[in-house]
Amino acid sequence: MIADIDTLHPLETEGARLGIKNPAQRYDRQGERNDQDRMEAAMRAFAHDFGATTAVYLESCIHCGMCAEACQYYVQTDDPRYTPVRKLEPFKQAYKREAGPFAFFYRLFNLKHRVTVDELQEWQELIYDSCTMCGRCSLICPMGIDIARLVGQARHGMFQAGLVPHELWAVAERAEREGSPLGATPKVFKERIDWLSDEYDVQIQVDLDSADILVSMSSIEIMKYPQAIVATAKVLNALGEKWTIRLDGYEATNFGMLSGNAQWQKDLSMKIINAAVKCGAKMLILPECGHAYGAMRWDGANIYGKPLPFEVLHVSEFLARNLRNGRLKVKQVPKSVTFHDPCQIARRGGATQAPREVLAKLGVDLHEMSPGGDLNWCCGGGGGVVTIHRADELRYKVFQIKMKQVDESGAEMLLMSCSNCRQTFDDGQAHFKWDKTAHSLLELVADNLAR
Amino acid sequence: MSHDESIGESLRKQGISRRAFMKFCAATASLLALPPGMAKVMAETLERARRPSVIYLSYQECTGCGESLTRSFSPTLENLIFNMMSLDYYETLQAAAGTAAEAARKTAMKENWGKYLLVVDGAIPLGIDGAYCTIAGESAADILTEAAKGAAAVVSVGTCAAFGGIPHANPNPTGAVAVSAVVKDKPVVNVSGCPPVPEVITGVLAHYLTFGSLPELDHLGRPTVFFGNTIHDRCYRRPYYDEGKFAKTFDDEGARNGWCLYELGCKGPVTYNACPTVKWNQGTSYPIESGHGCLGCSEPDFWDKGSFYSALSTRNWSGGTVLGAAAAAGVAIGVGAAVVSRRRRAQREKEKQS
Amino acid sequence: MSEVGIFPIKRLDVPQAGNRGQLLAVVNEIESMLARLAHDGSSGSIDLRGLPISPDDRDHLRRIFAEGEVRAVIHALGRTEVYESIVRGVWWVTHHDDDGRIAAEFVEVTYMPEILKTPPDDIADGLETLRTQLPTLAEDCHRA
Amino acid sequence: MTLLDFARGAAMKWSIAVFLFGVLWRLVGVLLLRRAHDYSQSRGPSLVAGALQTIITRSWPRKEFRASTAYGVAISYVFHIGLAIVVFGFVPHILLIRSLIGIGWDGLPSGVIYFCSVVTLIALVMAIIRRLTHPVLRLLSNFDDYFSWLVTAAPVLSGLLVVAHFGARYETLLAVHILSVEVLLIWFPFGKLMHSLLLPLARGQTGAFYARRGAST
Repeated sequence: MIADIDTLHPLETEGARLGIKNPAQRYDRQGERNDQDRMEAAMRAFAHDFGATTAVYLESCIHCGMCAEACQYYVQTDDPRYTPVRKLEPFKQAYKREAGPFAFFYRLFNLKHRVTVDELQEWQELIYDSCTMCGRCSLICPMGIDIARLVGQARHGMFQAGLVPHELWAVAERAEREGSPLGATPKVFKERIDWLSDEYDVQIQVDLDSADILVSMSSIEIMKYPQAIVATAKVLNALGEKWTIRLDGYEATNFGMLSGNAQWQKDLSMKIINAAVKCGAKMLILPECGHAYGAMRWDGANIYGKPLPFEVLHVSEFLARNLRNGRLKVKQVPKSVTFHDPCQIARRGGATQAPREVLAKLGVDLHEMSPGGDLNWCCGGGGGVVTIHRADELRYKVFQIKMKQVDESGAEMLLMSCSNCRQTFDDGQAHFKWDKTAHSLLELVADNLAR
Repeated sequence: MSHDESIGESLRKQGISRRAFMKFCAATASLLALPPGMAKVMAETLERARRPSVIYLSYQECTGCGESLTRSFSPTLENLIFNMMSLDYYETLQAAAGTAAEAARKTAMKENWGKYLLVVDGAIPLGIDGAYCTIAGESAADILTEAAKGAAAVVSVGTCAAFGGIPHANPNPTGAVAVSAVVKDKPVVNVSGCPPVPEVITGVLAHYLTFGSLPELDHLGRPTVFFGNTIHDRCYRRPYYDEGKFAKTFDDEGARNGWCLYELGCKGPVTYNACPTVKWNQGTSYPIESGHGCLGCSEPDFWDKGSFYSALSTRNWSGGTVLGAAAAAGVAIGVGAAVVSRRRRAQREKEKQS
Repeated sequence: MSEVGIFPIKRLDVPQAGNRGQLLAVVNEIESMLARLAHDGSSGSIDLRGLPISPDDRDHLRRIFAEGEVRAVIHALGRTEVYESIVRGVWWVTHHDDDGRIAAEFVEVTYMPEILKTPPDDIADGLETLRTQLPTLAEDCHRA
Repeated sequence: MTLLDFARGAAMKWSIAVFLFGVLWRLVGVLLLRRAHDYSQSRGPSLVAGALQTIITRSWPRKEFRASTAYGVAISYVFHIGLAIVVFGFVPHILLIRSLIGIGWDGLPSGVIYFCSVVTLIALVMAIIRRLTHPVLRLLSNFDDYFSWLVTAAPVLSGLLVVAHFGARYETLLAVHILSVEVLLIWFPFGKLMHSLLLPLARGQTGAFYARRGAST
């Protein structure tokens, strides 16, 4: 099915995880440039983010170290290098020299030396491999510093310096070039849709000129969990909505954002926004993908430069709303279930209650993880980390927290509403030969629709 | 008066019994915080000692110190000490005047050269060559310098003599200085206070007579036995300080209850003197006991340390303008820093575009 | 409520802030002095002037060492009162000046306070005084 | 002029001037930087309420974090509360504050203050020991952390020495105590002590950020 996709950064299709093939040799400096050039580019990107909000955060840290206790990487390794706020060190250093109120003195007396390429190189692992931007640290910080957001900003400089882990850079580059990071080009997508509507006898609207609802998908779903497309269609058709998928704007993942390229982030988001505007959609449904929610629901309007002319809902929110108002009916599912909250949807997205409403309607016996909801532990695959091969060992270490949580919940079924989490779970399951399989909340609903 | 007879003989002549003398020694030893056994030693030593010559000079002063010292003229216990000395020159008390008085001083100095005790009260004006205070055509500084040459030791009585006191207070128009600023080569003991506690003066003299030396002194030249503790440490109102009970005004409930006067400006915590233990007027009371905070009169420059009625921990400066200017400058530079930072950012953006 | 001039005066029975810890220390010290006196006959003394104790505590001390069997008064530049307290061996010596104010005050732990003993020189004087009288007395007796 | 006169006079004036100057410089310099407008559709009812809520609730860790942070938080609480009691409860301090800004209040018994100072000092010592031994803190700490600790602990220690009359003459100790506070005032704007003023800002903007998203903080 995906035979004719681009081979510049070949996909790895065999494993449980979908991603770019592990390069034979590490190559984590993009482009042929001198160090000075890289530094200048990083500084320009950093400077872009030095607004008042960031400044207040960077001025406020009291080095109390509490964030370490919230971070899965520190908790699982006891390595102080993984202390979240320390991951910002070069960014902070640049701020003090370039933008802080005492920047003049920092430069004059060289109190904080210039950030060097070597430092950034060293920090590459900390900013990418060992941070999913899950935001637990942002919740423990007694000063209220939103460390996760700052890591996101720090990645901008890293990208401009050409210092991104290679696979993450490659998927982002593919997304920018092909419209999808993982080979789900419009052509591939269209083939999939045709095949799915045939196979499952479900009507999937494509490229309508006018629709109330625009549906976007994650390429992970398209390539690995195509059932999600079927499930979405089933639900929308059951509701009798006037909806569509548009091939000029369907890819909800945003590896531009995860890799740290603000321009690519914008390009990717604008495709969907333009598509929605074009078909006059009143609502955009985001797929089961965590960072897609952050990228569109919260960053979308800011990229657009004004409020979006449509509502943005995560599919779980959409389900909850329609179950609540009675338009959608489901059968009872007599099972015990535990739910994994995707960080970007729950903790950092604010849509924590929606899946619980859905689960309540399904009548399942919900066993919450401990801690669950807003303080749920990350699966370890977010923030693009799942794509980075050299981070695998570390990722498996932190995944053990997740396995323990799931096992301790004692539930029969493991649900989540993020396909990236889901592939991380699949990969972890394969690695540890674990007996728990991750399932999609959307698919469970679609499978149990009542007439 | 003969300097040859012993103190014991002299006292007997004045009808003072040995028991009376022992009583004096007991009281003095107590005053000097000597071990009680020392009273006996003191009595035996003084009994046989010669009466020393004392020359008492007064300069820029108010006679308060003299008043303090000689308030009572009957031979009481406190000033029995004067019966043990030969006070050969003291302008305030002596009968002689004019050239006769000066002659008495010169004679006493000559006869007891190197042995007499020089007591000084009042500050010494050095302005316009000492012309602000002259006696018989000689400046205070000159007389003092000459008198000090032949003295065994010098006792500066009162804060003016000890530290310059009120004449020295800002702006010090006469260039007044302490005795110790003029007398450099003789031991000087400072008995400060405005005026000093009389028993402190007699105590120092008794110590000198008994031991032939000056008592142990603190860094300001004051006898530690009297100036070793702060007023605050020995204050009977101290428990109220520790309990946090303070009089807020001079006639509030707290003042009537005898609470601590710290808030009313008492300088007790930084003032070293014997007031709370020796007290005044034969042990009647002392300022704090009478309801007024300590002024700190036994400390240098007590006159120039801000209001007597503002609490010790408060500021002793005014500087609204300085603070206002500092705040304004802070805001201005803050704005400047932000503007520079924004410009740098804009410039980076531009470079990025190009 | 009475008035002194224009100032209203309100009399309050305010207990002096006491410090019983100090009192206890003083009594303990007297106890050890007394023990020493009993053991090897050495006397001791406490100068009450130097004690930072409240008037209340002083009264309390007075009650513990209340007047016992012996009392003596010395007239020398003011009265000096000496008494042995009910705690025998503990003497209370108060020197007053001419105006009757207390000049010094001691608690002495001894067989007899020094001030009561006749100074040796006084004994010589006494002997002399007596001897000057003896010839006259002898003459008178003889005549009789 | 004695050391005490200097401490109560020129040193106090200029240290307060530096304090005001530096604090305003830093705050204004930070707050006047560009603040981007957020166009996303807010889920929360009130961003201000969210900001205020977080300013308060972030004062203690959420229950999930309590076990792992208890020791550090407890130490911080002890010395922060201790410092507050000592600074704002001791009568001589209150008198100083009143003489500076005209507002005063009743003080606490000195015994309470002494006790609190000792407890505060112990907590501060525990804090620095923790900083020197905990691998995370050791890695994070820089000059600012140690120096700020020093200028915070010094007034507490010197204050205790003043009341205990230990080590030097009272007025010298008092002068040293006042000077130690002045060093703190001078350092305040340039180091992490500024967190006391930045705290509501940082927490508030995070609170508003999360309130917009309808997420809990």
